[in-house]
Amino acid sequence: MKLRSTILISAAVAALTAFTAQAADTIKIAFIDPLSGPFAATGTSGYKQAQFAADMLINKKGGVIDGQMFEIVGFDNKISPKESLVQLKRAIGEGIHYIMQGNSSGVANALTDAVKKHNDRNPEDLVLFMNYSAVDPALTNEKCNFWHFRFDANANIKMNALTDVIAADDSIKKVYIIGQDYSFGKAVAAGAVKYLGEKRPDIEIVGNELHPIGKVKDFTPYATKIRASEADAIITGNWGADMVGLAKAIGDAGIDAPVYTYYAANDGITKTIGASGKDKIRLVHEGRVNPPPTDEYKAYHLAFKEKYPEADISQFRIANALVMLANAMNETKSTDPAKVAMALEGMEYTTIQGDKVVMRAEDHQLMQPISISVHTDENIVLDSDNSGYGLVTEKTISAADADIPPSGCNMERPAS
Amino acid sequence: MTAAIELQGLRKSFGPTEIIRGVDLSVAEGERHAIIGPNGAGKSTLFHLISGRYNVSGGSVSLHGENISNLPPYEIYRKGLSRSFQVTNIFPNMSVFENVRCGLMWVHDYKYSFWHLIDRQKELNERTAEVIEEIGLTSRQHIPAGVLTYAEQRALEIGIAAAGGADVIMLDEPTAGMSHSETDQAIALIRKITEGRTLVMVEHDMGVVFDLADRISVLVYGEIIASDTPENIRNSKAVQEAYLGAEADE
Amino acid sequence: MLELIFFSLLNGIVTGLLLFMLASGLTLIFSMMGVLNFAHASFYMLGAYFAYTISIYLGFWVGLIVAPILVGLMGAVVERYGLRYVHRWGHVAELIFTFGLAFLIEEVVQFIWGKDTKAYHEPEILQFPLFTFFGQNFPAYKAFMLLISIGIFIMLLLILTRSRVGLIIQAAIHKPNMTAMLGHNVPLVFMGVFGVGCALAGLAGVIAGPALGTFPGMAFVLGSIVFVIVVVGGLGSLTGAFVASLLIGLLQTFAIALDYSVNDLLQIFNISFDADSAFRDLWTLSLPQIAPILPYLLLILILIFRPTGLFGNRET
Amino acid sequence: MSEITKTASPVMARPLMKTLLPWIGFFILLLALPNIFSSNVGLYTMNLMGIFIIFALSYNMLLGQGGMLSFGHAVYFGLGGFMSVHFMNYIEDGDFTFPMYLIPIFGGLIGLVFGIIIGSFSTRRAGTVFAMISLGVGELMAASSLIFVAFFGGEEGVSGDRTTGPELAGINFGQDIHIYYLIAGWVFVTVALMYLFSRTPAGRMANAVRDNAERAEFVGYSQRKVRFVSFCASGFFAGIAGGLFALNFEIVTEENLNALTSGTVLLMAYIGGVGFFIGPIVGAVVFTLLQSILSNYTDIWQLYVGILFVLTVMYVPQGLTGIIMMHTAAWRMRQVGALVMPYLRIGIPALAMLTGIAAFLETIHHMRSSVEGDTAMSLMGIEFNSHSIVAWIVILALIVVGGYLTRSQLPQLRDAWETANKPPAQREGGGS
Repeated sequence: MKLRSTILISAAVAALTAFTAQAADTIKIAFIDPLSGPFAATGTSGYKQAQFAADMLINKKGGVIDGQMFEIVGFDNKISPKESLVQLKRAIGEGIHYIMQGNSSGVANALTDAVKKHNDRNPEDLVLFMNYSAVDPALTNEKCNFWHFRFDANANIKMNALTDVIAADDSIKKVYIIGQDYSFGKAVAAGAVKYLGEKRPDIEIVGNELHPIGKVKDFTPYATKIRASEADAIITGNWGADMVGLAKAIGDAGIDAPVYTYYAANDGITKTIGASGKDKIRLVHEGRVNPPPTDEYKAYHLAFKEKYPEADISQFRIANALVMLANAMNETKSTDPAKVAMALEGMEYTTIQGDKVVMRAEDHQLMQPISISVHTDENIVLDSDNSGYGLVTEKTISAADADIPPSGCNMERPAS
Repeated sequence: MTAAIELQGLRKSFGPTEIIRGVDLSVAEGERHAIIGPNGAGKSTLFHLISGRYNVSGGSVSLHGENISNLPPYEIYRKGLSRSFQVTNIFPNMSVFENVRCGLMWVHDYKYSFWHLIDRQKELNERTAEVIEEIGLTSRQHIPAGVLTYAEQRALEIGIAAAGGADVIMLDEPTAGMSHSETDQAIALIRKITEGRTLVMVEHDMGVVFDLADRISVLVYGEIIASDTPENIRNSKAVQEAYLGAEADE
Repeated sequence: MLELIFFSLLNGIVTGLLLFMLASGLTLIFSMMGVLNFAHASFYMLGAYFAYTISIYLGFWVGLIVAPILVGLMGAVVERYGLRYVHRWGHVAELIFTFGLAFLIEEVVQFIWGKDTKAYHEPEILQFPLFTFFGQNFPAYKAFMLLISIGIFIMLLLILTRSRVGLIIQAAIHKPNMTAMLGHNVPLVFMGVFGVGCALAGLAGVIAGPALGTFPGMAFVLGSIVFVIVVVGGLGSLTGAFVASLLIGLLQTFAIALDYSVNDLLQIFNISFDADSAFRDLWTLSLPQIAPILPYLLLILILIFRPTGLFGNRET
Repeated sequence: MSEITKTASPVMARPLMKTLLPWIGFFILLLALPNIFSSNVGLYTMNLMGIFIIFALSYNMLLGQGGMLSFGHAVYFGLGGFMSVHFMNYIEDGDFTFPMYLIPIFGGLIGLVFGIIIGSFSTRRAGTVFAMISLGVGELMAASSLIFVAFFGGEEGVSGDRTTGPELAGINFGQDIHIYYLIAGWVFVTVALMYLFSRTPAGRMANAVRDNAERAEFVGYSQRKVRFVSFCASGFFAGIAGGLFALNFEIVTEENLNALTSGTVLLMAYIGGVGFFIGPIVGAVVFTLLQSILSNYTDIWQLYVGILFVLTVMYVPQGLTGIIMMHTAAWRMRQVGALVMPYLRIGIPALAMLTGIAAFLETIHHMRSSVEGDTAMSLMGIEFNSHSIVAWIVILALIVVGGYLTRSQLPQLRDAWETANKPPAQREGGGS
């Protein structure tokens, strides 16, 4: 024990000195997400994934350009748009030019707007924004801007993939849509109505419900309603406690219909849903977990689990974002955000899951395969929340984004 | 000449209990009128009814011939009736000076003004200083009223009530709990401050009552059993039986 | 439709009775000490967390008994060393104290248990559908919640009306000074009632935790609703709290069940609206959407038009 | 809720210069601050402080001056912000021309309008009923803000751009330093106005109603109207603060009017001290510092804030300003010097104890939240192993020894306090 601690302390000291010595050679990336407060679980998990990806996929491989290292610096935004702007200012104050954020489209909207204003007002001090998870379609459509890149599929792309699966299932005749009453929930509902209408006009939307976000104590009344509507499938964009509550109520009411979700996994949700959602909950997402797509990915995942046994790789796109950033820097031999952004536009990259992804230049939306997975405890190699349950991919749709062209994106590119 | 205060068949009940049971009373302008009676007779309730703190259950209260029953206290005050309280009722966290000034603001017509700087209102502040002088608290004027001695607080209480120059002043046991010398000072103060106005007071100290009052009413169990000059009250058999007698036995 | 009404009724009663477990304690505390305890729902949360931790080691049933007792003891300590001390600064300070306490308890819970939802489950023997009606399950656990709530309600009623302690409490509510003079230790009674009120809240937390989720925000979600109940029911009135609990419980379930919007109402009168107007959100507003704000609307209306509440007889 | 402020003597006797001196000092301070804290973060923090100063002062018009405990003051702040940001967008779209720096006026106006509407029924009573109505209105507004997307912009809120519209002397407020001076200007004006309000009949009567609402009715004032006037004024200033928020952040979201913001402003005002005019200013500054600096060093900063708040309510209801003001008597008698040594003697062990407690909490937090096997942590630059017994012994020793020494120093502090507050010459029984 004593010996171990001495080693650890000296290692920490050594790391610190190494860090100070190398400080000039690190590229800092601000990770602005909730690291405290009720949404900290998702935020800190993402932070760990980002640090791990930077370490394993970039720094251990020699860094970027001529050996510069990535350093992920956490900034706690308490999931508040206002606090995010404060943290953005701090990050800029510390000389950081690259920021990452994912939780909440509201925050992403605030950040993309602030980054644009900052870059307009301070052209000598540019900032690039990597959005790894906020999926409101508007961010790459009417609200798109040159400094924002999205590495997750937007809500419409995911819905397109999801409805492909639903459309292929002839037993589904009635669909119930339920979501949180805000932009993302509404985008999910609108997307579902639109694509189902196009692909399967015979499907009846028996319910299209918005409930207040984070305020519902008991989802039983909703479950009662869903049951009464005799829906064959349920679509929801709920996340966090709202997802847990809904899944529980559906399970308790004995509703046997599949539930198509966006965020019903990891960060405690898989564990809480447990057996009640087995083979019922389906998730549309990027990045496959079970079966592990490649050995390289499996090793990566297991290495992560070894380092952070309590966390999961729930957002593989974080790694993609960082590696693509590194590639852009290597390509341009520059850390100037303007040049890097130019290089990112249209960049192609093969992930360690073996997927080919492309950053669409028109709207800065990453085009990538979308998977539909089921929540189960069978055939699980890499489980979530150490619960024995996890996601098994049932179907992967490779060009779900091709159908969704950018709309309303009028991007101003810097003149150079 | 209309009476300053005129009560007609005034009644007040709390639930099933009737506390004031049909009181008729008339107080002339400029009169010093005392209301006496045993504990629980309803004297304070009567005061509360006249000053608007309680709503009446029946009958009416008139001020200078105008019916003021059930008006809120501030309306009654604005019509020229001001009162003090039996239990000291001041603004404890404000200075003595401010306490008195609060009693002067409405009559100086500031109403709810938020455009006058109060410290710059020369006339108001001078008048406040005068009142404080009268109640003998000039040396204590910057002290929070809550830390004054009991007698000082009683003086302040009277000062606030009288400051606004209302022509009817009602004092509820102004000398209660005071020592002899303090009582004498208080009487002098009351005399000075109510000069030329109508005074209605509740008082237990018979010395004070007979010293000050022009007329005395005796309230027993919610009814006025006599209303007359001090001389006649002193000699009234009925009063002595109902009240003074009982008092004398103690 | 029958199915919908049946289940909404049942769910409404379950929610309502659960709310009553919180509201009864809050009302008792208020009527004795005149303090609206902002932290009351925090004790509910503590109940759930304590029971969660206990259930890991000793199982659900031990938690059901022990957690409320622990919460009750904590409540008593808070009354004895916190509230009684703050009392000297006046009513507003007391209110602010309980507000601060609610804030602090949430932080402490996050500190000890972390920020994520805890996997606190109902015991396995209650994990079966009690009956199925029109193909919809009614979970046995819900029935269990119902049973406990009714049991508590009857017990409270009996204690307050039949026992000596109940009489002392009732006396202390109306005339604390007089009761003290009669030789009863009023501060002790206060502490006891505060403790028992908190224990009731804790018990509600224990049984609600598995059903409604055990997470740091659970107190906040429920807290203000319980406030609404005691105010709407009438401050200090147990009957009022009971009626208001059921009312709010049913209001919330039925508002969700019935899908009517302002637009439907307008269409009855054949009025159409401009889809682009600034008020468009108003016209498309539906009952389920506004379900959570209905209690607050009710609260404001009651306070304006009947400040004593439905069954109360005093205002503040 | 004691007001120990020297309730100003009639100013007639006071030289004008003396009245103006603090204001001139305040003005110079506002001008000088950005030269001292010139970093980006410094400016940003000060901007936030300025906004919160106005907001907290407006809150104290209710709680401290008028005795109204509100749990929903963010409503006026938030609405002011939304109104302002909408007007910013109108200006940007060229719908009408108006200088951007005067935008907060619109915020103030909507705050005033809602103050009038809500005040018309909520000020009927003080105390619990008022508190409950404010809570209900607050919750109602917060919930509505997510429903009425056209005005509130849903979860994303509404953003605007402050650099459009007519410029002021060629400045378009794009830079933080410009917005700092803009906010500072508004802070100076509104703080002065709020101070002056407290010196008007309406302001004085607000104090009177707070102290004794009933008696106020017997000197001609309707308690309801007195509260109403304060309430409206308070709504107006909160709206201005909201407008400045909109200018500073260029975005206003639902969180500006939710319960958390309402709670925060109560916290700020109370920690600062509601019995003093400057209390909320102190509170806003301290809270902003805690929020923006403490949160950089520790995850559990909110726990500390919670503890601080509860301790303040329990033991120092006059707030931080109250502690400072307690020394005015000794200061006037030039005896504060006698307190320095006793303070040091109690301060050092107390500091040790607090450090110990903080270290204790941090270490536990680190053990619970950090990666398995990661036992190295650092506190205040000291690196140590969170699982080593030595660290725990040191921490416990700090707490126990610090606590014991603090306790043992209490009597001497009490004595020193009494001596310092005793008038040097034996006039009349002074002491406190």
